Amino acid sequence: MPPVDAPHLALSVGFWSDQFVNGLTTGSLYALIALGYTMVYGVLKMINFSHGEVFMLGSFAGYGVLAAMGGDDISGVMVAVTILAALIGAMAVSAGTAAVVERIAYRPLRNAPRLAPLISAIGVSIFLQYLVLDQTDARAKFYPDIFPRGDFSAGPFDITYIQTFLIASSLAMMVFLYVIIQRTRMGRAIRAVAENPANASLMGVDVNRTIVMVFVLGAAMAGVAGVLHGLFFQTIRGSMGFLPGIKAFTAAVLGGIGSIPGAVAGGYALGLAETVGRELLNELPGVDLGNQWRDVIAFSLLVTILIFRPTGIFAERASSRA
Amino acid sequence: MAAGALSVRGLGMQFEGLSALADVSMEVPAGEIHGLIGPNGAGKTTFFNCLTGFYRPTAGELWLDAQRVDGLPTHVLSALGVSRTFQNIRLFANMTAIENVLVGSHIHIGVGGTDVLTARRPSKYAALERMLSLRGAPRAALQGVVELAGAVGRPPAVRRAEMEAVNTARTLLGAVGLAGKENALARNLPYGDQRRLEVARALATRPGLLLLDEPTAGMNPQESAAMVGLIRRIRDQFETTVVLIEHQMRVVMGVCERITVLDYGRKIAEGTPAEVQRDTRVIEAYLGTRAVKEAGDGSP
Amino acid sequence: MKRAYWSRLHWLLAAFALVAVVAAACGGDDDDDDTGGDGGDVTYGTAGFKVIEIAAGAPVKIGVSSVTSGDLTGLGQPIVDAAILAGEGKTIQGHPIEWVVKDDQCSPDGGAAAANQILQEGVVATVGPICSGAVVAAQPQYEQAGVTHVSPSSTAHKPTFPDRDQVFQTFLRTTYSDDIQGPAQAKFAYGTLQAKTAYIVYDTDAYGSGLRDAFRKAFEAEGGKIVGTPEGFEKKTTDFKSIVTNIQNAKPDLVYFSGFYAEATPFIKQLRAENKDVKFLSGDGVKNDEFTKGAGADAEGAYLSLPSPVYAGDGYRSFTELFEKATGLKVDSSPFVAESYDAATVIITALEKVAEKDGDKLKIDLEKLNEEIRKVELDGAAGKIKFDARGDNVGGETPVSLFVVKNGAYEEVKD
Amino acid sequence: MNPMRQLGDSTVGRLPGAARWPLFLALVAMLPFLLSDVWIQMLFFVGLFIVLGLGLNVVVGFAGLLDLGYVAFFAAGAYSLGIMTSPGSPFDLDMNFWLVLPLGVLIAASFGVLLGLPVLPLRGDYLAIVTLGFGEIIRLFLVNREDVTAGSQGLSAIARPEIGSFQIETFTHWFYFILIAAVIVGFIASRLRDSRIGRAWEAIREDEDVAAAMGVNKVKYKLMAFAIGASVGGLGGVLYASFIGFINPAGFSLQVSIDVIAVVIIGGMGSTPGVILGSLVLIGFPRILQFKETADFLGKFEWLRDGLNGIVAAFDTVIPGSIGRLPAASEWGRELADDTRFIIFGALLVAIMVLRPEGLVPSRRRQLEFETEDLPVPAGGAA
Repeated sequence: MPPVDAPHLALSVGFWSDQFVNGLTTGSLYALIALGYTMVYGVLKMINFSHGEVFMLGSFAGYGVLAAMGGDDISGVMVAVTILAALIGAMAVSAGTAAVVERIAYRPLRNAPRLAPLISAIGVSIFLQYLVLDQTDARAKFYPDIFPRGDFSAGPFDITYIQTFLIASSLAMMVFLYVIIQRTRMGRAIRAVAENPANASLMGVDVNRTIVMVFVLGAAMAGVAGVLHGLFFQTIRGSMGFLPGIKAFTAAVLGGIGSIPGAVAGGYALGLAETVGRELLNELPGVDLGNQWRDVIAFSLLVTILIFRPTGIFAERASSRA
Repeated sequence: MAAGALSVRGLGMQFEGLSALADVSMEVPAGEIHGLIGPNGAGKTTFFNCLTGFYRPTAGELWLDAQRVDGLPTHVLSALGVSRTFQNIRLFANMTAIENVLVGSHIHIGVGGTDVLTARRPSKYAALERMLSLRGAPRAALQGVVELAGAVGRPPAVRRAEMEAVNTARTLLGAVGLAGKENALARNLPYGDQRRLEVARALATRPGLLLLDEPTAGMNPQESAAMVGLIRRIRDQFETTVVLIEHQMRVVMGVCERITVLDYGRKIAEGTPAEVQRDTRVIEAYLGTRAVKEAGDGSP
Repeated sequence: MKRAYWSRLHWLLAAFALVAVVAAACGGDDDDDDTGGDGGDVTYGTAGFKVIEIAAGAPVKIGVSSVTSGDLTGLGQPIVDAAILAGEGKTIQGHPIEWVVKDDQCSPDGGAAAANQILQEGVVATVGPICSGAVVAAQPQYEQAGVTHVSPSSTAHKPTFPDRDQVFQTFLRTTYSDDIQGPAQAKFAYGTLQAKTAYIVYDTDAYGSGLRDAFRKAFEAEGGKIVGTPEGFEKKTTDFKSIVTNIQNAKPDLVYFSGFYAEATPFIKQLRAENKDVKFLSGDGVKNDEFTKGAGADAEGAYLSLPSPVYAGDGYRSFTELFEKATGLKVDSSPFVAESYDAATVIITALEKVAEKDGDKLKIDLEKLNEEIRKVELDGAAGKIKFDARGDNVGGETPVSLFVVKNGAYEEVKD
Repeated sequence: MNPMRQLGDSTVGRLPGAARWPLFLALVAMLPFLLSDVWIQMLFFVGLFIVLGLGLNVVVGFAGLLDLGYVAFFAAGAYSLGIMTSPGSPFDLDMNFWLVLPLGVLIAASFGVLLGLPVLPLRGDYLAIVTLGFGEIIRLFLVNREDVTAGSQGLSAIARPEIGSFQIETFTHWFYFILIAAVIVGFIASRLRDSRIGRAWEAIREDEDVAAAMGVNKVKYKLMAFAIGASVGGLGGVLYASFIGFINPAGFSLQVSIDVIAVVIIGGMGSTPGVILGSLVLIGFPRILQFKETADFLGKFEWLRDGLNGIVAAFDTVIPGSIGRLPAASEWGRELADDTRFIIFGALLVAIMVLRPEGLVPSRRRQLEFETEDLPVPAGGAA
């Protein structure tokens, strides 16, 4: 489609701040999902291709909980209670799926050539996606519209309640995860296994259990992202996992795969690149990129980063690339 | 290829702030068998990795005869005559013995493939340079097409080259004592044979400088003695300079004409075996606090 | 000698590349624009009509090419069910009707494969394919076999204005093409809604981009102005926030959405969260109950068009009753089911006239069947049906009807 | 299998082996006389995926590079033909099929080189993801650069090949056409595998650092593998576009890449019979399930369905309404070919990786037949 309106847009401060908030919102979701990729990669040096589907299952689990607790009729205090229940339900389902998948499809391949687990993961991804498509007759489901509307204003920024909730809860989850990794016994075990599984096992760490924990923690984050996605964008379907999955992987790579703060930073960076970045490109003369080029931006970023700086733009030390 | 002289000037290698090699200089004249010894973690294998382009040295220069070679890609170094074996045997496990050797003679099987010699030492912006190197693309593409056409069409010249390579490979296998085992998968060979196969593969590249990383590791005294004989024979027969890392002092003293001693990434001594044995710093490094540990480990 | 040989090859390659570049550059500027909507001069290709004989007691076979697997099953299966309903309790001179249902996966190679399977079974006509991509890929095969195929839901420009010179004689459709819906929407937007500027949001697939082109052309012809960059989205997109911000910035009178309800629902929710006033107009891909149910209060005031007259006739009422009883689905929630019922009805009606008894056998001349189907005029479940020479349905006097969402229900708008 | 088989000393080696392929091909060439059009059309697609599989096999099986964006090259070939021959193309060049065929292959190959040049130094899984991203970029480009590709509206009436006045038109013609293409590609692939180049690929796959230390230019040979794979992908694309006559971007999704990868992996990486079997299982079988013949055949198992439904009914009386009944036996094929197909497909990929990573028909480990007085050849397990 050729450009229509040559000087692109008369841009205001409000426009940019709105796009910034949009970028942050999307970025929060990418960041949450990216955590799962980055943790698994950090420990197993493996791209868990099915992580996007784990996210999708979380979304459906949350939907199930919300629907069971009354759907559109929920109001008042019950809104908070149900959302909490949905989050917990989603975390449980996602984590459970990831644990089972790890046991069946990944653990037997731990010493196989590097490509074997990747292909197995693609298989899992297809399996889960079509299982859900089959169960839902490939129809979209709509999250109940129960979240209170309205927005906060701070200077040029207008942030709706739901956006605030989404950004805040994803940040909270990330901090929670960071504390687990840095401060608990389990976190130490995870870091030890990531450093060197053989040594960790010599030091008495149960490597298998730790790896399952890594999958479970990452999946729980993806489950939360699934519910937040549902609450915010409202439409969910069996095939929804692929694109956010691959973009979250991009985010993880962007931030330096293997690094937890990196995944978070990468998520926000990608979210902003897709929104603010695209509009900035549109400010260039002769450039007029519609929304349809958004994914191209994300994929180009992925390709470029992997080629020129496979350690990520935020990683200060060159290590995790094997 | 005639034996090559190696000159190392102020070589240094740092990993994330950790210094593995610092200011190492040495001269190995053509045709010498040179030993490289030192306690575990002294930087011997790192030194080899720098020499073969696995690592890019962070300081210093490497010269092979009259050419500066540090920072060149591995395959170019190989083409220039640097070949090696590995401490923890790295054969192509799922290929047969003769195929392993044939890979070694890769660039000597004639179809195209001369471009390796013109490769430049890359700077910091390697990825960018790869994009810019497109100027040479038409020639490279043409060479590629020639090579592919040769492989598919298999004209007499290519057949001849292959047959020659096969014959050479057989000779090499015979020379290291693997005659009759051409078709065995590398991973099915006994340990000693695997070591010898690595040597044959390294020789197939027609090296001017052969780097042997603990060639007798894990061998019994008889096998070790045979390896010593083999190393001497190789030097004489194939006209190559040999640098070897070795832990068994009997081997080192028996075969090496000169020895360099590394400790904590620095050169602490150099000289003939007799000189080195008398050097106090060497004795200290070996018999000092870590001597007990060394003995306990055996040869790693 | 070797050197000379290779350098010659070198030149040959270079010359080859040059030819390619020049050829590409030359071809660049002549643009053929065949988007004219006239059904005027039409030349047909050669269709391979045959005469089919059906043995005593054997069924008359009719094909159905639709989607019965994957993402679009929800669209395809009700269309199959509706077509089959049209044959319920009917026989062709005592011969039962058998439906040959094949999955075309809504894709070109699926369409071609399904066509082949359907044709192999000796069908006399086919309902479908339902997706334009599958139609275009399958048309040559049906044409070659002389089997008339009536699509209930392919709305693209291409099936009746093919890239090749001749029009396909065996293709017809009971739905209306984008070339009719787009202009009607534009007229409604510019005239009735008084929208002088419009912002376009479209699904990048064949349906979305096709309708977008039809609307845009007509809207600009009316005198309207498209503002901002037309924003495309891939199917399954849920995040429209960035587009909404751009809409806010461009301040259009109207947002034109060319796509399906699954994306329209999150889109309008995100739009209304920021902007309560801008008018929203969309087409048949959105107008169904899933949209009003999913978007709830945010759907209020949305304008939607359907490329068919308002369903009101007896045909519609009886079909609705039949369909809802048989499938448990609401007619309004499944697009193109009435058209599918009509497509099957058209075929059966023509069959009844054309089929000839020959002893205890039944003879069906496919050429006569094609002629008869083209001549059919019918008050169907989706309105009046009459075909033009290209196979487009021109039966409806006001073939496009417009609705506004009020209190969660669709209410017709008359201009 | 071995580098030297055709070279001099081993013509005596295995005559039956040498005769196996011609015999197989002769049998395959008879198929059009035995089967109806529907089957031949199915076999065309099987053949197409054999061609694609053989091409990708060079990249994945020989050189060990996982390419998840193979569809990009397939699309490059298909759109080369589409854009240059379709009357609906924005350029309307109306070129001849035979002219575009090499051009399409060349264009696809240059895509391969252009992509490969920067990404090949990357390892395994990173390469997989970059190629996946590249494949998606190409698809999005096809969708959105409507001024070049006609976008989602697609290109139809694409040229078909003519030889003199003879037009390749019927399914049977196409069947032989794709058969010839597959034989040529298979021949080239096997010649390459048995050459110095193939050995270099194998060495890179085994241990690329050591391969480099032995003088193998990693980037060059990876690039070569990529270019060969891409050319074959392009060839497949040209043939596909011409056969089907109509292309639009929806046909060039990630699913195609995954299908081809699966064909290679399920059959057995590096193995030609593996690719053939993989294509039959993954591409042919789901189509066969939908055929009338299959329905007729399964219809004979109505008794089995009755029996099973009896068991189901028994359960149902214990827990009412818990499970549905099985559909008619003749419908089983179709039911299986619907969504269940992908569920099985996913599970199959996992199962193969976990239980039999070498594939169903692994490439037999080269057993060199040198005429040397010989140690017994060790039992060659596959990689």
